[in-house]
Amino acid sequence: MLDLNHIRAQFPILKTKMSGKPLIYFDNAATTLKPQSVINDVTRILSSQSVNIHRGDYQLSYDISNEYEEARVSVAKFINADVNEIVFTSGATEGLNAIAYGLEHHLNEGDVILTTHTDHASNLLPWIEVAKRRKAKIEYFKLTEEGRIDLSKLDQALHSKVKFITLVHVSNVLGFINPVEDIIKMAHQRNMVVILDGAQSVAHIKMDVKALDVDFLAWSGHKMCSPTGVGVLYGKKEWLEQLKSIKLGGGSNAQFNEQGEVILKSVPTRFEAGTPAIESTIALKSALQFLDSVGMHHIHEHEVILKNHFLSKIQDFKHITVYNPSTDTGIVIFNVEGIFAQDAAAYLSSHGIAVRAGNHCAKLIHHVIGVTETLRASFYVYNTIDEVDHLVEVLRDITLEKCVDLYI
Amino acid sequence: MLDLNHIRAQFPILKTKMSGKPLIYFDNAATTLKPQSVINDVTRILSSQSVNIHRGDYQLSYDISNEYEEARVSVAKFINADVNEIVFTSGATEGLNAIAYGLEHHLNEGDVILTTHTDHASNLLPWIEVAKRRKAKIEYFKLTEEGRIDLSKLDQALHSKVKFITLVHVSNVLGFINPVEDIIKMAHQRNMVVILDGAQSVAHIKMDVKALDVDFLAWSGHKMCSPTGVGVLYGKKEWLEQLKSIKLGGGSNAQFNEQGEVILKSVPTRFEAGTPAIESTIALKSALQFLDSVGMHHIHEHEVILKNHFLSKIQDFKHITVYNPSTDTGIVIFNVEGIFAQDAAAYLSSHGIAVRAGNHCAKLIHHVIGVTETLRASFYVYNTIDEVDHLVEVLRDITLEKCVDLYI
Amino acid sequence: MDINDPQLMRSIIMDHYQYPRNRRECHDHDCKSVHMNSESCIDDIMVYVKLDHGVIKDFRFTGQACTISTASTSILSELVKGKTLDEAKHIIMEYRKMVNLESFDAETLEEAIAFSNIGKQANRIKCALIGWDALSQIIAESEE
Amino acid sequence: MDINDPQLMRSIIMDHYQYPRNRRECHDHDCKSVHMNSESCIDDIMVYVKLDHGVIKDFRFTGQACTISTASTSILSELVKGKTLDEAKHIIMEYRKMVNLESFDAETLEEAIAFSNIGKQANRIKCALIGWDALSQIIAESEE
Ligand SMILES: Cc1ncc(COP(=O)(O)O)c(C=O)c1O
Ligand SMILES: Cc1ncc(COP(=O)(O)O)c(C=O)c1O
Repeated sequence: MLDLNHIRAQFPILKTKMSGKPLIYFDNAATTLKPQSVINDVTRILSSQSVNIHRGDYQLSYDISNEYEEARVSVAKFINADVNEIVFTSGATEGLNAIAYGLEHHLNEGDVILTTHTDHASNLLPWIEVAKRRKAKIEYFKLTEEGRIDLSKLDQALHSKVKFITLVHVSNVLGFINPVEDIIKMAHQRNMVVILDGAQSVAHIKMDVKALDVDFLAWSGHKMCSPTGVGVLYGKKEWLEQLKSIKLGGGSNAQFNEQGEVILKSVPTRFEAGTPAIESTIALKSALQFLDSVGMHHIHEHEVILKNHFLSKIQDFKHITVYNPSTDTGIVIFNVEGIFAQDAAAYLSSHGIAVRAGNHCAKLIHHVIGVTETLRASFYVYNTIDEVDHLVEVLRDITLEKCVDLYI
Repeated sequence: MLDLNHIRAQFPILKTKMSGKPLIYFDNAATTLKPQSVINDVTRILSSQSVNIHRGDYQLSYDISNEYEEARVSVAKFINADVNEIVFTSGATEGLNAIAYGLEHHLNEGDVILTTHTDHASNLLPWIEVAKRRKAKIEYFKLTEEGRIDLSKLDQALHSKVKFITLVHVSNVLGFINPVEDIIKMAHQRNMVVILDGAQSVAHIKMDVKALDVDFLAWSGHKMCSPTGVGVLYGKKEWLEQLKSIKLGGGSNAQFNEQGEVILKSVPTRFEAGTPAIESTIALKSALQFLDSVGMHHIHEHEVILKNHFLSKIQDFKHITVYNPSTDTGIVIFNVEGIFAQDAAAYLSSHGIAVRAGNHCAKLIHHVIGVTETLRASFYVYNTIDEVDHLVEVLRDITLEKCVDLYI
Repeated sequence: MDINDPQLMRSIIMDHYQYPRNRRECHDHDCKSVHMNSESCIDDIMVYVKLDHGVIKDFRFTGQACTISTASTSILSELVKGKTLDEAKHIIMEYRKMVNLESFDAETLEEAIAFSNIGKQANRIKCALIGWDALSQIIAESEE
Repeated sequence: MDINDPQLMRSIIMDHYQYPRNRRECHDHDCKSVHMNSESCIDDIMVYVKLDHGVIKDFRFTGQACTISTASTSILSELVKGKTLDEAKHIIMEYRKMVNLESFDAETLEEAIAFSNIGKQANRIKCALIGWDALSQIIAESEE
């Protein structure tokens, strides 16, 4: 069991209130809270080391450049990659766009990109765009009734026209862990490239890119206890070198001349044009230290305990429909009968509870669950059974009248 | 005159030391220091409001979304734009790339993009790339001997093939303020679009996009007292609507379906896919308040006073060559005879003085000044005459022996 | 109607949410439509308005929306059907005053007074305005 | 040579910086070249090496570089010309030890001992290694 007091003490926001009630934060799939060590990094840098990186012209700049590179080393270790396979981005969305646009030149007419209906707009839209431009096609994995990738149809799905497979590792709506080991193995036998959207996985389950043998992986720091503005794009060295850099500028080039001849720097520097989010990137290292101090295995276990507790407590509630009862992670989506998701969320907010309402940016998800708008509670390492119980109690008594009463 | 004690008291880093000496920070063109109000914003948000924006599902999220939009209002006021003409980016480099790639579809074979040899890689490289792809051509303004745009050649430069004019407003190497009013006026008479790289101007001289009538303007927050990770892309409404959004994902689309039909949200939301740098963006508002509290006019005046003082003090130093003696701003580039720029910078660092050495990412600049590597001192609002005097004293006595002695 | 009777106000909102009036599409060629979705609200509604010689002949809407959006749009539909543009603009103006917690003419707003306290819940104001903004937009465009 | 004589050490570095040895291009077809530029250093140098039957026949370099890079590469050029690859590798190894502030064989390094304290200036270590890294790379490639 986790030492939750010790963990919670590290998150100052957990001492605050919302609507006058102690904050119960269950919107972890949107973003996670930040531990004091991460906050301290940012404050320290802004207060006493706020200089630019990438040059050792003076001591402060040298020191902060070093810290920036140390963050890269930490990230590499965290996912078992080589340090020059780690590109810092502004977030998962930038990383996923960089992959799609950066691989665009490999696409020919008729090529197929395989993805899922549960994927996030940040992974689907860039591919829809490049597919249009290259006259390539998007296809979707066949799903089982509950929304899992149908492994029995894998052989069919990975037909000879498929070039890239891009999919969410853990769905931010259904909470399912996709069977990426099987997919990657079969894909590589057929010379296909596999890209994972790790926005909901890297902070929740142990990730080993070498063992997984995945070609690309992108995620956001803010969903793993870091500040906003930073993300990571991992690519196997040989694939990063095949990726066209789509953001060009200061720091990315070794040389260029009037004739338009440009020599880019080597990987990964080539992809990091311009001044990055220095404080946020450096703070990522402290975030990883926090996660390591708890242990990724324990984090996942804890989420599952909370989720199971929640599901068992509400299973008799006739007015609640859960759309992903077999979720593998701390993500649960549900609705209250007769109450629009946002109204229910607002009611929970009045009790200090933060959950998300909407389509969660996975706009094809209605193909799977039949509805577009749901409530999402997503649990993380600092959440407690007591907090879940509180949610259960509020849900037990929720009525449309009570929701409407907030406004009259 | 500025109340420098009051100003300096707001920047905690000015109380620190480098190499055991009080820090004298003259690398302001690389990035500026951060006032306490900005640091406080970031710390506050990370400590008690670190939730995601763009949804009012619960109170905290609603509040932080509002603060984010208030930052947009502040920026709009600061440059006299409409609020829906302000797009938040991760920095000048992303903004400038977004413009070049976003306008790419307007380029036809033979079209000309006009720019300068003094422009920054972050503005030149994206245009070099899209020009290649569209078989368009890059041309360069004719410069006077000292490196200013030659107004007498303007008529010739803006010939009928020119479609886009993209240039640095204030050169980060030469410190010249380009005559953008004249260029914009003439360009608009000829139906050309003008894009300004405002990285070195918006934090230094009063900017009024309506008066200037500029079509696009991009810059970085970190060069105007904000944290890193945030920048601004301004575009006239009608031109923003012509800009193709190149980063797609969550938040940027209103709707999309399996057939690949995508409806993007309206401007500027369409350009802000994914979770942005929330803390940094909100802190931008406090940075603007700080700048307003001093007054942009006074800031520019102060920089010019420091620069003039510096130039007059070193004018008799035979061992110092200044490459931009008529600089309009606080940016001065120079070399010490017989000492490579980086060695001189390291020596200054050992005296607590931060200056930059190198080509400053303006890699075509040697066409103008004849050398590739220089030292750059760039002054800002919190710098003092005393600090400049200290730099002068250290430069008076610098020798190659002393530089080498640091290492033996 | 007694604005101080919370039970009455609540029942108006619930009734219009559960049984929204005029919720159906309109594809007549003389039906102007506008698609509204707000950043701070997951609402996504279409508003259809048929104008004829300065009179609102029909007002319909469709889409997924919260209680506040649905009920306020439903009430609006009943309020403005058959009214002249000037009358509709007056109603909208009074409603906006109410939502901004200014003094307003309760008479004019009829059942819409159920939202007289929505202004205290800043995060839902946009929901209470979504249909009304749509109508304002259509009226403005018709007058261009 | 007395490693504790700062004047001597300084004069070695200055001499090699001001009058670098073997600073010229080599475009012979049997001259391998490698372009080095480091993130933390504005140095930008080309190193040219001619190998013949396991012996370094020639070592040249060109480019813009700081005192440390220029002098250390110039000293290297003199040290390794005419040496076998094994001898060169030994010299490089000892130099790396020195730069990492480990104990090393001063005899082997000759004038290169002028950089015996560079390891204390972490921000310039890369400069002191730039030419040496280039040679290591060329040797490694030749042995593949
Ligand atoms: C003139 C100019 N343009 C663009 C940039 C790029 O800014 P950033 O690194 O913040 O993206 C800089 C900063 O070095 C600059 O000085
Ligand atoms: C599965 C998934 N992919 C991508 C993203 C986009 O992440 P970001 O908004 O940090 O760019 C998210 C976050 O909502 C997500 O859940």
